[in-house]
Amino acid sequence: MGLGSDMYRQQILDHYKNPRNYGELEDPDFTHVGENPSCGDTIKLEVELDDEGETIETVSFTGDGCAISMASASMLSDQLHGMTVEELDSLDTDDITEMLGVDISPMRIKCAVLGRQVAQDGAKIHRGELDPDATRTQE
Amino acid sequence: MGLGSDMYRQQILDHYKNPRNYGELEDPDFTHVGENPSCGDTIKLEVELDDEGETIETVSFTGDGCAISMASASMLSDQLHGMTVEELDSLDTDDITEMLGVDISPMRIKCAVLGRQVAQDGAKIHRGELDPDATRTQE
Amino acid sequence: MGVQEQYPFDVAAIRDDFPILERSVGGDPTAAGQDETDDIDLVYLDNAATSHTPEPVVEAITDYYRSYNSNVHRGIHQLSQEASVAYEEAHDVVADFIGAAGREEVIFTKNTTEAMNLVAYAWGLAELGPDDNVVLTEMEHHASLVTWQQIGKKTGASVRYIEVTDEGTLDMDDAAAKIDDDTAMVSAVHVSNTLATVNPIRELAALADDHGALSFADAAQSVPNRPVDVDDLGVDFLAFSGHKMCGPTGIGVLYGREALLDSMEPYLYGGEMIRRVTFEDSTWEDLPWKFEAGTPSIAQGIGLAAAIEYVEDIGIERIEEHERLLAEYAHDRLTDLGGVEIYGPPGDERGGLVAFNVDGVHAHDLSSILNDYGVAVRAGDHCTQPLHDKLGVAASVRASFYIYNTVEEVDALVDAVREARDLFA
Amino acid sequence: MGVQEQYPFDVAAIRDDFPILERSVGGDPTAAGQDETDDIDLVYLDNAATSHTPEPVVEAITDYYRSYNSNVHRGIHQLSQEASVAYEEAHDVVADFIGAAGREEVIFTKNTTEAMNLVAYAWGLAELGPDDNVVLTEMEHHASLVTWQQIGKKTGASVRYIEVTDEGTLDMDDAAAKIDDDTAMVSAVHVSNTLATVNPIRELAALADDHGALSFADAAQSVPNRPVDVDDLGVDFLAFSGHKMCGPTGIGVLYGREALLDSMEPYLYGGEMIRRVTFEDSTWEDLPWKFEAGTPSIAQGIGLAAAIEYVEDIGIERIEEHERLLAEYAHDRLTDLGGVEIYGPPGDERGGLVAFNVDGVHAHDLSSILNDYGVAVRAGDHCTQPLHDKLGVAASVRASFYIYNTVEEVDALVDAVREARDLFA
Ligand SMILES: Cc1ncc(COP(=O)(O)O)c(C=O)c1O
Ligand SMILES: Cc1ncc(COP(=O)(O)O)c(C=O)c1O
Repeated sequence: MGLGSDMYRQQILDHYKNPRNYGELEDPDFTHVGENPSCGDTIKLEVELDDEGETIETVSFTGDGCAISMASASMLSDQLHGMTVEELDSLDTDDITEMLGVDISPMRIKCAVLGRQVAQDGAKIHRGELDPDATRTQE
Repeated sequence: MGLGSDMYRQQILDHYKNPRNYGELEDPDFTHVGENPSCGDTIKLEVELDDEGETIETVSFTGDGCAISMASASMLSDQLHGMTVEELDSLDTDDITEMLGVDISPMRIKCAVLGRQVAQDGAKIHRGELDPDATRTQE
Repeated sequence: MGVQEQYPFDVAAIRDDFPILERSVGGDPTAAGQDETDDIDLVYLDNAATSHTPEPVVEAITDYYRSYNSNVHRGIHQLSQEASVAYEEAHDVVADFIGAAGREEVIFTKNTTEAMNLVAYAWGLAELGPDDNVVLTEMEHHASLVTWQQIGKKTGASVRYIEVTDEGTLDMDDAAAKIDDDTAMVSAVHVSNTLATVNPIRELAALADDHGALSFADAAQSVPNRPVDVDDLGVDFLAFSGHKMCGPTGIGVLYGREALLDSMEPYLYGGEMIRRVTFEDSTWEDLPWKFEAGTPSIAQGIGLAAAIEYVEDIGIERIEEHERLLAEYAHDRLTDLGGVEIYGPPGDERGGLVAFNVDGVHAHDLSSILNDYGVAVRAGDHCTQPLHDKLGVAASVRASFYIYNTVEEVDALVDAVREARDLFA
Repeated sequence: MGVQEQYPFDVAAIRDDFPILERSVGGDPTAAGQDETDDIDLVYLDNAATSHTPEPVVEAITDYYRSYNSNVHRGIHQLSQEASVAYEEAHDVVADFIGAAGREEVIFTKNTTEAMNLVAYAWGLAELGPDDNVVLTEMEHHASLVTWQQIGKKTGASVRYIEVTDEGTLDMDDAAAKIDDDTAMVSAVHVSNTLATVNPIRELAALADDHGALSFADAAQSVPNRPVDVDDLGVDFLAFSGHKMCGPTGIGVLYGREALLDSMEPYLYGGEMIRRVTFEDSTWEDLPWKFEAGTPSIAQGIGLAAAIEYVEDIGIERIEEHERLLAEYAHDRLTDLGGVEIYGPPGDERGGLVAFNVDGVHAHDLSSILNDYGVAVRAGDHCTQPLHDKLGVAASVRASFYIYNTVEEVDALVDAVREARDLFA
């Protein structure tokens, strides 16, 4: 059958079934929770920075949601290790779909980018650039 | 040109230009005013009954409106002379179009039957069967 | 006897009226309509969201635009008369169809949602107060749940929800307890768009009546597929949408008892709904026009009448039977598959839809995978978030059937669900 | 140079897109569409009531129903994605067309009337009080006049009307006097549907702004036929209808400044407009969906986008010029006829319509007789009863022009008016 599960390549399913960096950190520099109300997806992300507060040293996440959002968060948590906060800020939707390595259908983009959004919002709140009450986790 | 003013046969125009029984009565048994707000047509009808209060002796009307409503009121005022109140009650739309002798297009029916409606409502109010405040002059 | 042999009408012939059923999917989801990259047969099982539109209805709409398009009510010229007659008679067709006394009781809105808001604003804002309560059910669609909840906040009226049992039916003892002398309105969904439960509207309306409350049936999922008679149900208000019953988008119906509608102040103000206007004040047109302000949805009203004629030609009892057949078959086959949780009552007691979840597969993933197999179902909360909360799930997948669906399409659904389950196993 | 030679585009080619213009009338006005008894050529001059619908728009609608009909927003399956993309992009097309910042500022309603009621309910009921006033004009359409009048009664706010001069223009001194620091809203019709006056919306919006009031332009008669840019006008809200600009019935637009719409509570409650719902409370979707409750008018929104593309292909400035040509020609010829009173400003300063009365002939009779000659005009108060009261007439006849109308059609109008005048002489 044609397209049969193109979005659900082995890598995605593997990250969904065996999420990397899943859990909580002892002493995170920032923690942020975001959700995608229309899907019911929720992700909590915790980040430890280096002493300068510029580079991401450790990341962990927990969450509940569809394979796309969970796999995307898992892959992202891998990628974030060693990234600068500046690099995190500049991640866009294309970077995420490239990371996932599959075409994400338009209605599932929200799921795919939820992890990135939570990470970026968390960093902004940490720097005091975003009011925690005003955060939106929808595109 | 085809239909050219079928509704406006000579008789209608004649009644419109020279309305019969136009004016006010000295001592009417009942008077009623009705209007057709969507058209702006207004008709005031005055009626004198015989001593038994059963037969219409004299009718007059005044009013303002389109040729169809005015001609129809004029013709009706002629016809009502000598009619019993019961006969008036039973006049229906077909009787009016028959009296007019032309096809009335559906959107003009309201105009054609305004005079009849005013006469019937007036009679009902006179007999105490209709609350003057509740009268409706639309179909 | 195979299920196909039990079809109450010629499903293949019906399908011929719906060209969209012939299309393929699988290609670019952002380009409207079929293109070369679409190479998988469509299996459309999202009818509770919206049904497709048969050719006679499409033609009624195009015929309007191509041959007698005109504004209604006030025009003396012939096109306007033709459009007015057709538009006004569409109200009569609806009245006949649902057993209303006449066009006075039939107000055209844009959808079910607006019909409910109309009553909530025109009746609710004026009549409700802090001592009143409005009784809904836990399985209400957001269209009534959010509306009454928010009108409750504006007026101080409280909102109560009749509980749903573990079997997915209404707890009628709870209904009897919650509907009391302070109840001003009982609004209940006739057929649940999530559980497929067919609710006892007649009993609820009688309960409401016993306590001097009004009753409102959300018939968005019942009028399309089973006989609905407002007199028989005994409701004061009832609402449904054209787009779920072979009609166009942009048209819905509010039925209301004439005396009640008469006593209500208008809701939307503007042209067509007035009798006399001065700078200082206004008076109102007769029913139903009093509630239809502005240029109405003329083509859509005429399209709805054509849809009703289409549905009546098939026969509404036969449609009910067809949906029951497919729903029961789908319920059985999905149950047999294993690892599938189906919400709502047993297969033979439900309307024509099945909402479910598959162990270990998120509803959105399931629906994406079904889409890859050409199977169109809905995934999400189906506008019943509080009910989903109660069911303990964020979302479910819903397959819903209509006149053109077949046993083979249910089989395609079940096969695709199996593939998805195995993929995630 | 004849007027025909000045046409800014190929009117004959345009007419080919409108099959309805080929039909005859004269027969049974209760049977929809053309039949054998229709034997007089149609001359359609009722465009201010509703315009006809060109084939590309009809095809956009049928294409939707035949190839990607589906409910929007929440669907993961391909049809729903195709419909969602098309429906959402229709908002972008509208935004571009009127110079709005983006789809957030474009709310689809069923017509202009609902757009005004939306603001009156969602903003007016919440913000207006007895100390406030709302300033309208004496030439308002009932859609805004009755709406603000009744919201005024509900909230205690007073309503003031800027006077119309004997020339049929707004008295701007009176505007400056009536708009004061207690003014909360100035709502004015852009092009009058009776007088054909083109009102100075920019100045009115600036006056409103000076006093901290909001401004609302009723653009039902301007967006179809002249360049309208919300930024350039400086208005806070603007509304128009699809059916007056080659689009389908059942679709209208409310433009609102994003910050303002953001600050407003929702109006209609239901599906598609919520973010999170519990039994106790709800939160709202982002703009514009927050104001589009329930299944929207999907086919109609897509049809409106097709209509805008059609209009833009012709060129909106050219359309304006064409209407001006015909209006001026009609104004001149009717004036020459004698015994005709035309309302509103001189021929070269008006929008594309002419409302008038003929000495000794009631407007309804005149329109009936014109209909006998195949000429479709509107007779009545055109939803401006108070203005008609001020003009001292119960009704008028209105001929209104659009892209497909010709000089020959104006001649047919004038000939028929002469016949009517002579009949009643
Ligand atoms: C100036 C004006 N405003 C508002 C409206 C109302 O438009 P609609 O009937 O489409 O709501 C009209 C048309 O009837 C109009 O001409
Ligand atoms: C039970 C129920 N009520 C109300 C609605 C709302 O219908 P609409 O979106 O046409 O207003 C729906 C459909 O979505 C429904 O299933």
